[in-house]
Amino acid sequence: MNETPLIPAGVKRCSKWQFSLWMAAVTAVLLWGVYAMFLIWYKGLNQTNMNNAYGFALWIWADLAVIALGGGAFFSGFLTYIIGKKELKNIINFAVIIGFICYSSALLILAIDIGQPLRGWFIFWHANVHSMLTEVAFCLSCYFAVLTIEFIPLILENPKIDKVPFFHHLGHNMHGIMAIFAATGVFLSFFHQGSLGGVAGVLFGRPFAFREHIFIWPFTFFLFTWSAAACGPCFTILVTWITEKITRKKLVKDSVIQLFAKISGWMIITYIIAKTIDTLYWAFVTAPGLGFKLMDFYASPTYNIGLLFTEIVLCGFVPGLILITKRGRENSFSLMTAVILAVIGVCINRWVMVLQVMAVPVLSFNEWYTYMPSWQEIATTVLPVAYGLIVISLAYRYLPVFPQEKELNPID
Amino acid sequence: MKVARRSFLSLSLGVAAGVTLSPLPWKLMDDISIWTQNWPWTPVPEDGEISYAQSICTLCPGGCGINVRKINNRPVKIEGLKEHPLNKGGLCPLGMSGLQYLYGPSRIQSPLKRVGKRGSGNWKKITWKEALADVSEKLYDLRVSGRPQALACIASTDRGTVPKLIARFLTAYGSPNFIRASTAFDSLEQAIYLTQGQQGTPGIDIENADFILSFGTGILDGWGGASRMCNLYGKHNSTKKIIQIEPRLSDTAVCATEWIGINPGTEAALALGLAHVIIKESLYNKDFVEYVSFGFDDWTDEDGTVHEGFAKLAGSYPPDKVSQITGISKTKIVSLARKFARASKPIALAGRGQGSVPGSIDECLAIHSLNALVGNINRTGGVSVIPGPDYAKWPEVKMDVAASKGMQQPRIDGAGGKQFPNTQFLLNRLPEIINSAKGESPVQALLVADANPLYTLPDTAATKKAFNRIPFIVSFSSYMDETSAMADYILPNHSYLERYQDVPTPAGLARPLIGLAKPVINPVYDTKHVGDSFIQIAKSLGGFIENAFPWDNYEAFLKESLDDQWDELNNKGFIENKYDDLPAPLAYSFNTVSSKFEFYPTLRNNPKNKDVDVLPAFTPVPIEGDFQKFPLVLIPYDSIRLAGNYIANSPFMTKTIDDTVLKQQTVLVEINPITAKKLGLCEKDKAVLITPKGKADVKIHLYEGIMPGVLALPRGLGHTAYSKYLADKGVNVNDLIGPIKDPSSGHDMAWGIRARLTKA
Amino acid sequence: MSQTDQHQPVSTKAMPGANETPAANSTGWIIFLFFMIGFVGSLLAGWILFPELLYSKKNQPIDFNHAIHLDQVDDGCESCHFFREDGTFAGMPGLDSCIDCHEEAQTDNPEEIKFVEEYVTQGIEVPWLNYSKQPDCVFFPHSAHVIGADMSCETCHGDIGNSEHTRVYEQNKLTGYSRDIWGHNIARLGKHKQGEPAPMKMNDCAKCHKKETGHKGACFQCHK
Amino acid sequence: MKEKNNHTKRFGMVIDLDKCTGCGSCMVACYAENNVPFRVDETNKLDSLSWLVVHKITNGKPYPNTEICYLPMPCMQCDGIGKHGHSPCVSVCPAVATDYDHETGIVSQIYTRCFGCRYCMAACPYHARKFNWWDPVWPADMKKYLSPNVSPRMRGVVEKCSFCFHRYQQAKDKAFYEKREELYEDEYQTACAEACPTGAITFGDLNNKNHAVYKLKKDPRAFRLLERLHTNPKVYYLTSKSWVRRAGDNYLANEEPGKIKQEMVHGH
Repeated sequence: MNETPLIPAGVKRCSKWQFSLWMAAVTAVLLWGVYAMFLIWYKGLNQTNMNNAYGFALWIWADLAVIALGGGAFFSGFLTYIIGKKELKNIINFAVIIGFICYSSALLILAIDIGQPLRGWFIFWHANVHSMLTEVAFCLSCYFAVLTIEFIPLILENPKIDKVPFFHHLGHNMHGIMAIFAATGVFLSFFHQGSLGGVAGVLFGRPFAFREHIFIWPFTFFLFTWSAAACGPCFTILVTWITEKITRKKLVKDSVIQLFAKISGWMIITYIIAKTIDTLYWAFVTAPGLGFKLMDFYASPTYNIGLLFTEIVLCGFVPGLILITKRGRENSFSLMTAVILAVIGVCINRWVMVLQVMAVPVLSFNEWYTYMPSWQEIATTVLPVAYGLIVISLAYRYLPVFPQEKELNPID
Repeated sequence: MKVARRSFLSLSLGVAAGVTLSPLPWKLMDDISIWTQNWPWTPVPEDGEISYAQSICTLCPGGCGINVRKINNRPVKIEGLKEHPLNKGGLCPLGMSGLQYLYGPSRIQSPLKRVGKRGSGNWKKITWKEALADVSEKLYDLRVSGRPQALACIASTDRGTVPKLIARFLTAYGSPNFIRASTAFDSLEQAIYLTQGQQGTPGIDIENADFILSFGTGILDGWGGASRMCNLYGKHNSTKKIIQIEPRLSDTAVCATEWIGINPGTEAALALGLAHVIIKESLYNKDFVEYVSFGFDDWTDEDGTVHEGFAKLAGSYPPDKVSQITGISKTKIVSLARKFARASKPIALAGRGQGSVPGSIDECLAIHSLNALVGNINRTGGVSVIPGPDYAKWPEVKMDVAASKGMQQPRIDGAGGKQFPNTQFLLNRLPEIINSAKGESPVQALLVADANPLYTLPDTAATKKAFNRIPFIVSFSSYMDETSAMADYILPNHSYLERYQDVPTPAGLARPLIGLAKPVINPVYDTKHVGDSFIQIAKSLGGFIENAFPWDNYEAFLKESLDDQWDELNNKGFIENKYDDLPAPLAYSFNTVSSKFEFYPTLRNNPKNKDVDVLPAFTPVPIEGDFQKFPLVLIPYDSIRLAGNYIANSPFMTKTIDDTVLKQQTVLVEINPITAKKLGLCEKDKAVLITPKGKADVKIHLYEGIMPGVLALPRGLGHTAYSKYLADKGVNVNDLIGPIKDPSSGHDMAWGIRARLTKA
Repeated sequence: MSQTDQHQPVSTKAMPGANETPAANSTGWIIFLFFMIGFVGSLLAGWILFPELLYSKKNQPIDFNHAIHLDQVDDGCESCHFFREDGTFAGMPGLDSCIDCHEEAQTDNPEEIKFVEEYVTQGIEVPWLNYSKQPDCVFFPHSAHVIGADMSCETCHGDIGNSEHTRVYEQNKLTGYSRDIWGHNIARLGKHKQGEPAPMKMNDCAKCHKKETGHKGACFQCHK
Repeated sequence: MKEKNNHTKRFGMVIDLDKCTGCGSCMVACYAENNVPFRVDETNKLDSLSWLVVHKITNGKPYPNTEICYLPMPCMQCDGIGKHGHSPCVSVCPAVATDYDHETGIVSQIYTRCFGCRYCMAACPYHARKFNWWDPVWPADMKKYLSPNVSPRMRGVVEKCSFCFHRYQQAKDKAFYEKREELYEDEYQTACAEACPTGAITFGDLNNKNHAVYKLKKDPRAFRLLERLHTNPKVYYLTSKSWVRRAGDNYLANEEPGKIKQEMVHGH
């Protein structure tokens, strides 16, 4: 009776020994991060290299970046359940797992990032509805709950769990109503992704981030949501590709990837055009109105104009154009190049919207602020990566994540 | 089993429902919220009744009025006293942070006796009884051995009843060696004495002057009472002209009407150059020069020898020559001379920075001569002399044989002797004399009260060496300063907020103003007023010494000294004399040989000291070091945010210091970008600064406001004692600069030293 | 709905063919009983035991009779709990207020004798426990309320002036606050009883401010 | 539009830079008044707690034409766009730990509410907000000088200049006691204004015609920092040096500080 295997039927997994070794390595990294995390909780934020000029730093960037990259989850849900692209069902499980990892990491990082972690819940208890951060916190938590609900049925599909009738039925029923949660997730995501854009955009004391008129609302909100929707799928594709490389198996059919990539390509193109319009208006109208030349914002060796070029052209237009052309998509090299560029692009965008905002001197007698993260900050930023690897490894090994795996990799 | 499981589930549901409907979770959530807001390690200051106690700040000689806010009699904040005529409610950062001196970690909390090696920091707590008995015994033994003159005492000032009491003790004991630290006011005092024949503190009526020609005097960097000068600046910054002449853009220069960069050490040449223009263009005050001055023109003495007069001396400093020496353009010299002479109340000021180094008498005389040229002497808005406070007479000290024998010995520091007859104290010479003495040190016992010579004297290494030769050192300091750290006994004084002390007219003030510092709190630690310590030592020494102190304690002594002024001082805190009390213009007779203002200071004609010219001709003040080996010049600078005197910085003051002055443990040396470029140095680079006296690790601060070729370091850093909030931060400039003896006064006149800077 | 959906099929699947109708009936009761045990038990625990555990009890150092004193003085509460000239409120009177009458014991009341012997003669201030003590972050101006808004002391402190004995001081073990701040009604439901001290949490202040001034007030009005 | 309450005060400060000598008394006065802690090494100015920082700015010219100006910067207590209290920091705080007091125009900071997200610091272009990176420590017996009028802060929260709000509270206490409606001008002064030995700092109600600041803010030498960002600071500066004025905001090469201000005043 207890002979049910842990590993889903019909698929092959690596040996226990191999798996344990891999897990041990990743866990070691995880523990390093956990140690740093406790150090920060115990000793306080003096363990970081943040300062009064750099109130937001690596972690907030990591937060924004993982949330953008986790955008594949809500967007695939949107496409699958609302637009009806049924093909994407073959990748949505993975997208949800990635999203789950990203959002749980974001919440963890936020809990490390605040000076009084035990008071963190004040953001809900004493919420200020005008603050972008409040909106973000609420939507983030709610969406994380949604992602958890979306993840649970998949966990329940593990052969051993599935054997328990209660869980079997629970999983079955949850699958049935998943469209509702997907829709909720999309709704929440639109909000919090947008609010994250607002986090920097509303800072009218920071000319680098501040946007005027329609460029603050709805444009900033739109840009963040759109870029997450555009680049999130790229990250899903990238992680799928890496998983395939590591497992040395084809896990998702090309047609699915192609479809996902094509939609993503068009999203990137539309996003980057909008972003360009925003940038031009900001550079030629908003900033000069506040007494800044565009180049004032790029006058540091670290933050030079190349960054803007990289973000918009190299990591915006280039991947967008590759992905909307059939030939670009079908060539696996150019596809992966485009996907990686898009992922970098959105990370750069989040980076400048957090760190460059802080670095640019606003008072004429201030200098460019520099900041190098401490090892504790790096360790705690690596922590979610290790955690993500563990979750993906466990999920891949024990859960039927890829519906097409059996078909693509028949066991002899 | 199924029933049990369901029952359990049901029970849990019941508990959940019950708990939800009870106040428990909600109340607990609220309490946890409160708990996370009240960390037990965040102090909760006790609340209570607010009261104010007025006193006078004695952290510097400025004599500002303070108002101490107290909660339940516990001082919580020091503020400026609005009613005080000098600071009028404002207060400098030193005075503002006074409470940190009351409770600070560097306070000495009970009498201490050294155990272990000197300076090792090992102390034993002892009782006052033991401490006083031990010190008395040592002093008794020294006296019995027939050398009472080998007892010396160092204090920061000789003004006020406390130093007077100490000096009285030394007299009764039989030692002439009461020595106090010298400042720039001593040179000025001597210049005034030489030209005007009047003894007393210089009164410089900045209040009423309209044109201040400052030869590097840091009038806004802490000179002459920081709060007083700031207050005046704030009130008159648009009407008074301030011309600041120095090679570095100091805070005074920043605020001045005009800043003129000058080659360091050439101030006297500029003064003579200005005199040249003023005389040549007949811009001087003819009434003053003609009727009440002597030695302006050449004159013939009784022997028929023709002496050169001041006009002729100035004549040899034409603008182009002076321009070459000073680096100031000819036109600027001429226009400056005209502006100075045409102003209605112009004052020329000598003494660099806060005035902690006396400086050259020649320079001082040359600059003071400018005041005489415009006749701005002894009148409102000019320079005058303020006599010392008028204490009630104490019974004369009756000396026994030992005492009178001791008192007939020459002073150890050589002040008032044949070589330097016009000088009262020469603390800067003490280390050299002790170090060069053959055999035993001439000082066998040293008492240090309200002074920290191991930090404030130039050439710290030599001072330390000298102190190591003194067998017995007693410190009366309230703080574990460098000198206390080297002492054998520490008999800690009350802090300035816990004691009575009279405050004589602050140096530089042109009208008498005495204040009374009063205790605003009962002594926090087991300390004793330094006056009481001396009285008790005197009493235990017995005999004539005891008889010289018929007072029970310092308070009784003070009351008797202040006599009829006591009540007013005790109530109001200060007694102010008005300007009306100043002598009328020119009505003042000078006490010189000629009874006139002597441009040619006859008193300076000292056959015992052939190094000295009577007229203040300009000879560059030599500084130590060889030009080839040390191509740069290092000058110290003063900052109002740094206490460079025997009171060291408070943690709050140190907190205000810019990161271009101190970065972590390292001080930044100011250097002009042009010079730095030549040396291949960039901002924040690490470097080693080497002078003939020592070397120090520094960092580079590129500063456009300093003359190329000149380096500047702040005074007041580089402490080795006190607490970790002060020690090991930067370098003490006195480690790097040695004293240079002024040939005519014996005072230290070093304004800098040659230096070399290499990239580390 | 989900119960029928899920549990019925599960039970039939797990125990095929079993018919437990009579047992199920009694089981239902048992299950309900357990629910009630849990429900009532936790209600009792939450409402009665919890407050007992949450607060530690202390007695005042001296049992003070307000009523007697109020009879003797002219200015009511303010005779002892007065305003200083700078507008601050003196709060608990110090020994110097008491010493005029109590330099020596006036009665043979053991509490008074204790007061005189242990405090007055030795010059030690009585460590009174303050029922209304606000945390350090709070600025409470008595003058604004008592003088500015003409409120009576009773409004917040209850009828303490007529009390003959001091109450037990209850201290919240978690927060260290006096129980009076939260209010003696652990549920904080309804209005507090006339004559009893009013709860003094921020919400209570805000409620009254909203009612009296039209707005809750800015943070800095009451915080420091 | 919102003129129902004519008692509304806008406390503000005018700092005469022509009088400031950079002595730092204001800073120390502020530390002493507001229980600001200190650390062994305070030379990293980016993590130092200081509610008021005296900046040293320079015209950048070489010796001997170098000029320096000291610029004391407390919290600017911004009124924000439209002067409705939407200061850069207040609207971003997620937990209402900071708010704008419409009675006085002062921006508060409640340490027990703050949970240290530092969003307000990111929002403030003046760097007026400081974070408590460490637990405060008062060595030896220094805890004894702490004032009960300002609550000491704990690690992990943001703090900033409050215009010595507790002094307003105390002054009002006294006014209530004396049954007065209004405060006298000298009754509520910040610690820095009181301490400034040159009298460079003037403090008062910008709305009150009888207060010195009312006239001073209209001085032709007056300007505010970063006015073009529409932060609407209540701290005004006076200077007679044009380069200082220019340094107070950001200008394109062809722009004149004075003219820009005119446009702004008329434009909004």
